[in-house]
Amino acid sequence: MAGWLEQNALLLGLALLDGLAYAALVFMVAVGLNMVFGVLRIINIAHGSLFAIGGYAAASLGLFLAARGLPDWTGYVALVLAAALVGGILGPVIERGVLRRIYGHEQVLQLLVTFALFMILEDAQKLIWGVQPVSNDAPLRLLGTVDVPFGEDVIPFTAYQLFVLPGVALATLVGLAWFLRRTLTGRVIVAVTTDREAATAMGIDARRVFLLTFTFGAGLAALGGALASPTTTLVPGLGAATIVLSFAVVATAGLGQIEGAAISALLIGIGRSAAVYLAPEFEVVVPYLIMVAVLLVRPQGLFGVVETRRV
Amino acid sequence: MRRGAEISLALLGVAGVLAAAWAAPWLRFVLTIALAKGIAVLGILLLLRAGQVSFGHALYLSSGAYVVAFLAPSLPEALLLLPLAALIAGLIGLVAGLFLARYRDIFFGMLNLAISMVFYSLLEKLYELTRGTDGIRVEPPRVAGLALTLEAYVWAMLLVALVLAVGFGMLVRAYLASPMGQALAGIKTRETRLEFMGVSARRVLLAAYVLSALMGGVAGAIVGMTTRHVTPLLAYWTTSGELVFIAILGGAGGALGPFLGAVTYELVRVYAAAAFAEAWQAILGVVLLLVILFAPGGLWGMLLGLLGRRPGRAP
Amino acid sequence: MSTQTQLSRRGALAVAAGAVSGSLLWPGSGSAQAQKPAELKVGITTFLSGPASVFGVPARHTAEMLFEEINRAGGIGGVPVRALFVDEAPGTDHLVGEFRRLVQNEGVHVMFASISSGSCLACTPLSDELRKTTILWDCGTQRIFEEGRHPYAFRTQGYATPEVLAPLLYLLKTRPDFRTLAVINQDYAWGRDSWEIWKTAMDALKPGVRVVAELFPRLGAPDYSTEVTRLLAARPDVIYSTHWGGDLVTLVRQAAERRLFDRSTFVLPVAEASLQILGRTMPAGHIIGTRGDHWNNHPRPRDPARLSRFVESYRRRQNEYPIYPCHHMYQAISAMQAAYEKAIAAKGGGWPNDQELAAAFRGLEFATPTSTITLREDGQGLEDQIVGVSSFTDRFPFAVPKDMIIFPAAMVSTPVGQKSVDWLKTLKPDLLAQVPAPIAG
Amino acid sequence: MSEALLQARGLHLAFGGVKAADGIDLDVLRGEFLAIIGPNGAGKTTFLNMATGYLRPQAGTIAYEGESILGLAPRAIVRRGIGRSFQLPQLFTEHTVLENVALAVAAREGVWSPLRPLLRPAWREEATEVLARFGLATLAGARADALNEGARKLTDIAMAVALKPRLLLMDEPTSGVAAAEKMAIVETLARVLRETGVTAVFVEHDMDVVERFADRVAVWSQGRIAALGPPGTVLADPAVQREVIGIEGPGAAAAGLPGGIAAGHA
Repeated sequence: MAGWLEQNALLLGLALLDGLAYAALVFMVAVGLNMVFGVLRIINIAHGSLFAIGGYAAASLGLFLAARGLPDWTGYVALVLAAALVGGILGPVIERGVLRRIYGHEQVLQLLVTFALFMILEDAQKLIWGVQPVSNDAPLRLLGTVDVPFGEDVIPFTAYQLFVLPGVALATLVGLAWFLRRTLTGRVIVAVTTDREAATAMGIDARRVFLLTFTFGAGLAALGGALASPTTTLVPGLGAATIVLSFAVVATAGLGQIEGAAISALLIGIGRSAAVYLAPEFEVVVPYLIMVAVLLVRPQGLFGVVETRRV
Repeated sequence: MRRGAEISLALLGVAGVLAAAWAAPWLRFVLTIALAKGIAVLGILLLLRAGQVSFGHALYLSSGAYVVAFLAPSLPEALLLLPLAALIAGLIGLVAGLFLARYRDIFFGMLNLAISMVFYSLLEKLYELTRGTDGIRVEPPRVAGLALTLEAYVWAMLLVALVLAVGFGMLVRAYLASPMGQALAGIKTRETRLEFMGVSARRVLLAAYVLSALMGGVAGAIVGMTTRHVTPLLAYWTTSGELVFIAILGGAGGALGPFLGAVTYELVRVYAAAAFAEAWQAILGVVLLLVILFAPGGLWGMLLGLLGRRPGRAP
Repeated sequence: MSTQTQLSRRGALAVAAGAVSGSLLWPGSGSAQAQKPAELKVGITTFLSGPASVFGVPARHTAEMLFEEINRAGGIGGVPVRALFVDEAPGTDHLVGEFRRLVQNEGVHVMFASISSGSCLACTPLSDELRKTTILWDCGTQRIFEEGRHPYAFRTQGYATPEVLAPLLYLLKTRPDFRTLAVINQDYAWGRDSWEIWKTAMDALKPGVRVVAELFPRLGAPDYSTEVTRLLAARPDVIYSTHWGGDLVTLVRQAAERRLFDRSTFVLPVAEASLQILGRTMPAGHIIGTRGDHWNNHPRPRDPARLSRFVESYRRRQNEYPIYPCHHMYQAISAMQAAYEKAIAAKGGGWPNDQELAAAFRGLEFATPTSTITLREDGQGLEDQIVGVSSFTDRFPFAVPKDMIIFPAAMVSTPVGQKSVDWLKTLKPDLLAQVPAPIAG
Repeated sequence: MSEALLQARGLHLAFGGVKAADGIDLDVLRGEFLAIIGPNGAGKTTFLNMATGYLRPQAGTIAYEGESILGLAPRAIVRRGIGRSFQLPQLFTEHTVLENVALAVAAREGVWSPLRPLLRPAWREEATEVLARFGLATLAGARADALNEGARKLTDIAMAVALKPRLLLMDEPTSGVAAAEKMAIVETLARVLRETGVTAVFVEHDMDVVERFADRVAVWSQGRIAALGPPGTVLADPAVQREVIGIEGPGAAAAGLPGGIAAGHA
């Protein structure tokens, strides 16, 4: 065992680095989903489509700017701008146009409405961007690689994945925590998350909070997609694959919990990377196994609060 | 809805299916698949009655289909494969249900999803066993000992599906009206009261869950024997979504809803795919959206509305 | 509010109109086809959604373009051609239902089945049952004709075994010194099968190669960082990958950025379809294939004018170069044309029924822009394979092969009646002596 | 009559810093009607919750028929014969009143029958009978979520009664019931319970009801029993009057609540 560990410690160190970058992306998608659920009590199946559309928009905008001969660094501006545009447009359109009509309906209807949106957005995305893979790796190339020592060898990692992704995720986490705890709007959101009835009874305009949160959540999904676009390739079906993973993260985290989303994204990200080295056969099921294991011990998720009923 | 009216509607449906199948050969296949999915959706309906949404019933559909795929070579008899698929899917449902019945709402939905996705991954991973995405071909088994011509086999599968659809429809109808079914509805509104009446809500849900898994298995077996080729896509989460879609489209009111929904779903998909091959998914999405926003009672509710009745609760 | 009611009413109307008109429901044309039909209907199953639509949609565009050309030239045997498309993505139950609808209700004369091997395996029994000539126009699984006889099914291009064996022979011929190898394939049937074929053949032709990593990430994985890291650390001489589509683009970009291409030689048998998108990101000097011989820079096409006419008209319409599924579609359509001509001639000008059409396909020889393909007695087409090394020229803004070797189809295909894996085990290293020399430039 | 049916000894339970039960010793005697009074937050409901297994005391024991029921789930305790009604009615809101009660009958008779209907003749009859006793017959077909507070309360109790418990714990059975109807209903309830020999514990704010129906009264104060004895003695105690009755005068709780069961009795 000790010998094995010695032999593989270096490799596991590498897995940790990869896991971190992956976890950062997973976190970005899941945290938006989790916030939306916390406030609206709706699991948004179309969240993965927003991720994909954010990615497509970022890649297109980046390529567009590059074609205009703008400097390379504008590629990063494109990432954020595209996310803001997607969130700012689709968020309110979906919330006002569709979701608002079904608040208070049965849970299954709310879930299915977002399933319908998912189906529509998947095809809409295909109509806009076609089916050929779309990618723009300028933001990835610009920062180059960093050589990480590995025994006598070195392993090049991209600076983007090593620093930018975890950095942005961390900044998002800290920023969100600050926003939710220190700003008035944030505290209103928290109040609605913890006790909607009490919050509305206190005169909080829930509709405004819902709109704000959904738009913000959509923006985070789009930002996740935008941040993924330099490393991944955008193809039809990306949204469907993304959303199931986010579900696992959110259920593991405990609903409405942002710190929980961070921890479970880390667990799942690193677990997956480690699996690639240790048990590649299990790589795909790692997120689900982690989720089932966590929920067996803590049925309300890592950070979820048990709701007690008064009788 | 009066019992008599419902029976006449069911008979009308059976006659309609047979007439359509007689007139248009390709519909035999599509209707068989629709009836099979309707049977699976009956299971979704049971769980919906408890206020629980399973986003993972593709697990049972696909396990039924794979039971057929694995056993058909050594046991080529449809009438044996069907109960075996039911049994095995029911057993999987029992094991999963013992764990899942502890959870409610979104956790219930997501855990179902997780378990079905693990199963889906296994179907793809265990390539030696399942041939991965290539899937397993199913030779047409005998039906009641008879080796049928392919034409007769297609008819036989339709009739088997029809008989099972009617049978399970009646079973679910009785179940929903029974104390177990009514207690199921109690889980949705006041689970704690059930406990304070000495009834284990978990067991009430578990029983319904196992029944839903069993029906999923039967449906999968029919799908497997009808398509005669089984692939892991049947276990993907979008298939589960499709089942819930059909449940809502049909309307969660009565046992006829799932079949109404399934037939409509398959036909809309065919028409949409024929008219806009690249955007059938969006069209289905729009249909779903319209149903939810403007006819939340589903087709069944619309039908009752036409007949001048309010979409009622349990039949 | 009023717009919503309007919308729902309009939706309801559309559904009602569809149901009433019922053009889809009731058979339009009978199944007896002895007379010349008003139009020749071709049912085409292809991916129109999901990740594999990167292949399916260009193929659809090709079919539409070529059908227009055929109809402008007077159709096939004087009959205009019409295509009916079906999406493979929703799953086997939908596909099989649509296959039946097209045959039994639309009365299509020929079916073109499927990109996915699973779909092909599901559709071929239907061709038997419905006695409908079915061209397997793109799928590659060796199982179709090795595990059963299908009198109405024909594959108008190569398949997995030659498509994997040719790149292996190329590697062995041009860089015989490698000692270690890693594989990274998509985790599904093609990824697994193409590894089994490669491994079996490699063990027969060059025993003792050490496999240092076997990675099977899931289909559609968005990120290969961990896999790339592992491959960087393992430093294999050769990395073999049959990735395709968006997955291949992601893999190549992530590997290129982290200089994995500097450490190992890549063998990418399905690279061609992704090279346009990769552009200059695809490093030079690695082995690339195209599932056939239809490179845009084919060194000596049989009919250069026809090839460039096809490439140029496709480019005009789609603003991109055709990729291999476009060529496969072209081959399938060429085969159909040739078979109809043959059948009509055999019948002295009469229109063939299903049996006569199928009979015409057996042993059919038809011309493609690049070469000639023969359909063997089991229905499998014999298509040459061209493998080369990625390089850049002034002509194309993306990588194309150089030092190409043309592998004659018969050399790399499993003989009729044998199973690929069994046959591959019998290969001897002296097979390499028969491999033609690379065509310089 | 003097044997204890339910025996609580040294029950302790604190929520954070609040002591809801701070050493409760109480015997509920076979066949008696025991009223629990006391100010809000004194721990009255907490006692019922502990006795029915919904909450677990941090210390102490509870025995029923001489056997400990500590740690049993509510379900198991109900099956031993302890029924319960609730301050906030716990109804199946999407069922009719008749179905609610029939479900209780089914729970008692055996719920595990998947094929025969809930409203089979025997159970329908029994449920109808129970409803009639509570004056709810005309509401049998109404959905539970359409009822007013008083009717919901009665349905809730009817469900508990339909379980045929030997010990019935009722949490403020008359709150929300219109003052005019109250006595008649309690009268009926008491008669039903006496006839069937059910022992009853009820948390009550209406001192008229307590005085008229309770055999004994326990006064709760800050998680302790401040006084215990016959109503005449206990309610006359000046300390009790100051602590309990002074703050919540007779009928105050009920009078403050809207509505009644008018719909069923008009």
